[in-house]
Amino acid sequence: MDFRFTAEDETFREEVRQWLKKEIPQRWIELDAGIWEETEESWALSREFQRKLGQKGWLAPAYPKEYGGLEMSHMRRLILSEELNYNSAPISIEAEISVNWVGSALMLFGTEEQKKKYVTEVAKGDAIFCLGYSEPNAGSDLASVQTRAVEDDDGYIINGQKTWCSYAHYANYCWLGARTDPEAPKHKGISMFVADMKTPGITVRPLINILGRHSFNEVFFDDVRIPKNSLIGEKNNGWYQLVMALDFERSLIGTAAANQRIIDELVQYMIEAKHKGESFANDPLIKDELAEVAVENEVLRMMCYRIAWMYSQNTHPSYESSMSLLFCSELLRRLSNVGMRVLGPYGQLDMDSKWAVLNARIMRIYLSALSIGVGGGSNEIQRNIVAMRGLGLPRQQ
Amino acid sequence: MDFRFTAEDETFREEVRQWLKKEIPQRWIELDAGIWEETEESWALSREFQRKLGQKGWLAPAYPKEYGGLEMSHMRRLILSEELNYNSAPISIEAEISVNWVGSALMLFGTEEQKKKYVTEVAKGDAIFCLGYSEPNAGSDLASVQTRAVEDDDGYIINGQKTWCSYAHYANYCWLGARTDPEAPKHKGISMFVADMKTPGITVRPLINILGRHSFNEVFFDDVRIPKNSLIGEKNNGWYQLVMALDFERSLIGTAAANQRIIDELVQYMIEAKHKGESFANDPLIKDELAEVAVENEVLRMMCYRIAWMYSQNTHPSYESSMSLLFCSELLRRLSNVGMRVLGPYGQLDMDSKWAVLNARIMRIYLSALSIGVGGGSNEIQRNIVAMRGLGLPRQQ
Amino acid sequence: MDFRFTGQEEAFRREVDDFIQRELPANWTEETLYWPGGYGTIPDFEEINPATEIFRRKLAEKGWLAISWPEEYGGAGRTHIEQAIFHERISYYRATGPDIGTLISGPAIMRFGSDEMKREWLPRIARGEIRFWLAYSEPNAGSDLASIKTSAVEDGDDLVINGQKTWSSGAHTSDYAWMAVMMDPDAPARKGISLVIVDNKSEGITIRPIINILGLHSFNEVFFDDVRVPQRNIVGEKNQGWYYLMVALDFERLVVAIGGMRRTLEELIQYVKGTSRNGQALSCDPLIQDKLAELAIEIEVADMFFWQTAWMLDRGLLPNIEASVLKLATTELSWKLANTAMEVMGPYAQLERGSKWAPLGGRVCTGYLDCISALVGAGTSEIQRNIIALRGLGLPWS
Amino acid sequence: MDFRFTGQEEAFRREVDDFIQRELPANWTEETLYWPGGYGTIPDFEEINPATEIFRRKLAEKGWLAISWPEEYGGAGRTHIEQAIFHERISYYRATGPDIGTLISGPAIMRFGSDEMKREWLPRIARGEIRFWLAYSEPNAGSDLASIKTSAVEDGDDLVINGQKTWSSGAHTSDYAWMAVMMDPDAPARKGISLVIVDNKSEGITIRPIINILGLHSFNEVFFDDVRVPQRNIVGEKNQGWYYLMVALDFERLVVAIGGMRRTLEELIQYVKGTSRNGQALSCDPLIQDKLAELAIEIEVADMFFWQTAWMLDRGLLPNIEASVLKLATTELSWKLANTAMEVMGPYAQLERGSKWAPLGGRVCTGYLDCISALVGAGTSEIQRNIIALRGLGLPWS
Repeated sequence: MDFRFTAEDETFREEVRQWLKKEIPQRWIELDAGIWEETEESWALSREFQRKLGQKGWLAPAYPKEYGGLEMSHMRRLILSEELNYNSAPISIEAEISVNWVGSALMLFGTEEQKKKYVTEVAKGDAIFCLGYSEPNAGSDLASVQTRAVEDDDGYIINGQKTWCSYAHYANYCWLGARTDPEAPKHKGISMFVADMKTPGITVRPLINILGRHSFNEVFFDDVRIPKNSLIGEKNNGWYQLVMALDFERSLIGTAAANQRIIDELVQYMIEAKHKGESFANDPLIKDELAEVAVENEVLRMMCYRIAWMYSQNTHPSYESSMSLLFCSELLRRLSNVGMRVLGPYGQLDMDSKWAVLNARIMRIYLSALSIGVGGGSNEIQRNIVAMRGLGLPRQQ
Repeated sequence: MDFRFTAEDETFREEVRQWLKKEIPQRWIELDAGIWEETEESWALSREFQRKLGQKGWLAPAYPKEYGGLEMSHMRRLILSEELNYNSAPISIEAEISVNWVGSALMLFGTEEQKKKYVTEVAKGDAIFCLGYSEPNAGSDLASVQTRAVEDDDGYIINGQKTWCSYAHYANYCWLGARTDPEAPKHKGISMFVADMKTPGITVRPLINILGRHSFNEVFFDDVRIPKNSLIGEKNNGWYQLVMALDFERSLIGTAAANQRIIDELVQYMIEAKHKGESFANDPLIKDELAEVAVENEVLRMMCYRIAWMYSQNTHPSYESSMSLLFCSELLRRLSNVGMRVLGPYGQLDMDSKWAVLNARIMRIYLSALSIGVGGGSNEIQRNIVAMRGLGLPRQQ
Repeated sequence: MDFRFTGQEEAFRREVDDFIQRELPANWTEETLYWPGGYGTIPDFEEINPATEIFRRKLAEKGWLAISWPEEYGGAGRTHIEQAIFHERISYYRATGPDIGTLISGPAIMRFGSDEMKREWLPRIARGEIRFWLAYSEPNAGSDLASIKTSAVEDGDDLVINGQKTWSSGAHTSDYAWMAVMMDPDAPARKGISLVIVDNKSEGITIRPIINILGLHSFNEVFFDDVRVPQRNIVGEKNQGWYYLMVALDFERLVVAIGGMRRTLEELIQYVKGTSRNGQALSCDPLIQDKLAELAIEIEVADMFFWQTAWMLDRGLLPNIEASVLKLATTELSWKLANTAMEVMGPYAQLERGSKWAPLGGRVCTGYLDCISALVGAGTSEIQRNIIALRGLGLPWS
Repeated sequence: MDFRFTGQEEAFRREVDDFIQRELPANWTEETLYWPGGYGTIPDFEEINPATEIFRRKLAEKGWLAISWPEEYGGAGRTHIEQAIFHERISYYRATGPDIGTLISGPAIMRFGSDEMKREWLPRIARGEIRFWLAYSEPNAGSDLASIKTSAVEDGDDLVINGQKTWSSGAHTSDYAWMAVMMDPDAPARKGISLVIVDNKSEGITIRPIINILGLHSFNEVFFDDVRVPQRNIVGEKNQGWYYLMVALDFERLVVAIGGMRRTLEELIQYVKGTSRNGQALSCDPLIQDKLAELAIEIEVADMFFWQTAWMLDRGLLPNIEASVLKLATTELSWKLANTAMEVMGPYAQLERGSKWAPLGGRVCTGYLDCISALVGAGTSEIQRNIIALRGLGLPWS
């Protein structure tokens, strides 16, 4: 057993830090746009930064070199991700999804031609995918997709509606699940496509989120015609392909690193506030809660390290991912609530107020905590996976 | 609205207090046997006390006068119960069950002859019933009763096994559910009987409880022959009779009063311990938790008052009882845990230790907290009743 | 003991209910963003929606802004139970009406003010002519009222005030500050505070907005620069302000949005009954049922304390523990309601009003943001627990 | 980074596992009442079951009572990771072996004692010849070690000790007290404490039993009446005891029953798989699944801290926060395991051992009683949280 990083790993971490110090634009730091908070300006900055990352091979470091990656080891990717997130580098969540979900799936199921085109574009930071999974009132289950794709001689004609498509209004492509065989049972008859967002018949409508920002969209497909080579992998086998690709989930190390930043800042705030006689900061209960959250974040980091290490040993995590996802979502909730209590009313001010503390980051984490583990009882699903795969209990009905 | 007791009610409360001061034997206070802790000596003392209560009509105060009661109002019974419990009077749980469950059911479904005999005996404190509901591995659901009662010309022949029969080794009668029609669906074909515990073929075997005491028993019925007039109410209709009778549940006011006694003693202990410099007692977290529990017990009392008041208005509580049961069981858990923390290691000593604090009562409440709301997911059942009857949500499968 | 309303109370409840249904602007209850227990939306909405001002004036005409005040001061001379009935209904319909003046300043003047002061202020408050804002909190003072630094120095018949208040909810839409000042800085912290009424139009007052978590203008910071106030505006005796504040806090607590909580739970129940996910009705999910049942129990508990507190006030008892309990129970409940709604409704609940997909007209989204304000507002949950331990159980202060 | 055991570690793990399975009395794992995290059963069971003494001697022969000590002192010269492997296996089989001497006194002597002291005591501890009991707690001192009152006065080559210790676990089955005394009552509390080894057979010592919550004799109160001890029995420097104690606490924390927790969870899972209630297998109940999944996660978390702490010790790092976290996580876990078992098993779990209906041989019943001892024992959860806030985050002490 060894809980250290190697000396080479530490050197790499230092290299990343130095590079980030140089490359993160001052303006980005001023804007401080968190998750779901992108504006036109911040989006442009993050796209530019991602291209720079792409040039270094750091945007999709795990990819084969021929597709723009560096074939980087799991542990090193973890370090990279930790530093990017601790330093709040301008990476949009959509870029991560494009690299880790879509790109990885394309690598598994795409033709050589598809890989050369899409995977390379993603790795260079030239293409952003939005996800076309969810549909209105269908919950989080891809198997209940209603959007239709009908094949004819020239290609496929898509009709239907998707929702919760984040950053669809900026995306180049949609990574789309559609039903190609309406007679087949629920889990069969679904296929995966790449649809160019500029194709006629695609309409994007904004859904304004809890921060008052435009991050989510509804996307309507109205007789959208896409070519034959838009199909990815086997026809009618999309659901199985996706289930396999789901394990390429974004590591939670980024969240852990971002949490660590918040915790460090909260601790600093409490120490300073105590000197100023702020009574919020003196409450022993709040202090204890903060300590507990700090420890739990340490646990989350270890969980992430272990999962990465399992990958590096060519072992596939099974219930371990669910465990860390569950742990992470509950931790985020607690962290944001403790943060709100540490800051008192100051925590409720948005960043444009001169009284805002820590750039209103806590308020924003309070909001973004929502995006993990809510909806469709997803925590319950994760717990069931732990029970099933980890403990060997029967599947729930 | 009026949250006061009437002046007459207050006079009655004072009368009860004075009487208890005189009648609770000194030896009983020394023994201080709580729930599930009866010994031969304490049992004898409590039987004697219950007879005295019976003579005053205070054992079954709600019963009609012709059966030994006083037809006392609901609010007054509440007061009586509060005082009995706050002062830890020698009432065994089995006496309460005999009066409130069995007696009340007999009053509804018994023949005049049966009422005259059993109900009067119960009200006078002359008869104790044990419950013959549960069977091994059947959970808490009476509908899965396997014990058989076969009718012949002379009466019924009982065969089977009951478990969790508290104080069956002292009881005069068993209040027995048995299957009289094995072909009928689950909820039909069950009948209720009164079986004299001295009948040949009944064997009682002890189950030693967590306190190391003998309170529970297994009761075996081996060709036990009981007369025709042992049947209570309609044959094969026992399950429905019981469901109706279940609402005669013991009010939780007794628990609330007993809790209040504990809280008062814990507060006193904390104040004294602070003077002695005991660090356990200075912890602000523990103090806050105790305060919270004290408030919650106030809530429990109010809930009980309201339920009693509803009865006095001839309204039948529906989900309100489940609500208070749920609230009570969670409160008891918290109270006992807070108590253990207040006392530190002293809380872990049994009453025969000279270092024991508050007569080891906290440890015993920590144990007796177990008997409410555990097993067979009974808290879940109560929550479902609230959801169904209180909120109008559908029944769970 | 009697848990029923009397005939008179029942009749009053019907009267209030009818009145609100008749006079409240159409669809108000569905459209307002107000979340029970949150502080963030009200002043703003009053400012931008003139309909609420009309509604308020109608309430004033009936004497309902000051239900439990004597008629000679413009009140309706009713009981606190009746006042509670009124508040319960008002909050059930998410209507506005009662405010700082009717709930805090008025009762305090009635209890501690001189006859002259009563005659000067009470009728105007009861008629809804003037509005107050609470000028307690100061920067860097946390939630401890004893650390007030804004000074008031006697100068002839006047006081001269210097200092700064913050988190001043609705200062920009009010007429007078109900203000705590330090008159005797040499005295122990709690014996140098006075309460005084300050006209917003006085020279030397500057009000600057603070935009809250909802993006709305409800908070302000207010600067006092040699502001002169006549000494007769001091409430009761000078240097007794700390004591008055503590008592006033107890009265304030009765104004919890118990009706709004119940309403929101009803809407949540409607939502789970009417919504399916992956083909199964949400109302059948045992985990969701459990959560809603827990909420129902907690609302029931808060409800009991609510009526008991009103009843105690009618009997001249000072409900200090009960009031702390009520505050504690309802602020945490507000938070739990919002969080449960978020969990049950999933991502839809994160949509702002205006989206056709936003359930409950976007109220859950607002509520999640707004409920945090009560939790960390003046008198945090921790402080409430300490008050209960100290006053309720007689435990030593830690 | 490497989460695997090395080849050597893996081999050692197998060796330990084989040894325990071979040498532990038959059925011991099923029959012992020991609950992971509880303190209440061990001394008593050692006293009444001679088989454990035989097992302990066999461990000593292999040098496993002092795995990580240098061989010159009778240890096995192995790493802390290997020591952790050993402890994990021992607790998985609910076996005994390591005790106060090997876990606390020995490492402290190694770190702070003179060479003479090391030679005198370490080999005897490693060979399992002598046993120690912890003489820290005193009546009315709560959990604060700084308030020690038992005095030790220098008199020629001796110390003369007067005072009383309490909660002395296993004092009646041990040979020596590992004792904290106050040598300089004029110094600040934490600078007058010394550590000293006292022979149980010294004149003036009286040991009286305290019967614990399980009805077993594990605690004692011990009186010291002019007890004479040679000054060379002082550990390290005099008046440095407080510092030594704090460091020793950090070592002690590694001895958490992580294997026992996992074992108990495995048994709970077996139970729900094999038990039906009202015709449905408990293992299918979603609420039960949730509870077990939560337990599994918490055990996983404790497990990580366990191995990390061992690893830090091997690298010469002092794991003080990690150790506090580990203590906190495992004591609360012990409590949760017992409570979850009680909920899942229903009334059957309340039956004492001996009943054929008692699941897990009555261990749950014992565990529910025993787990509370760790929660309120030396270094309560609240104190651990404070240590984490103070040492881990650098927050000011409240």
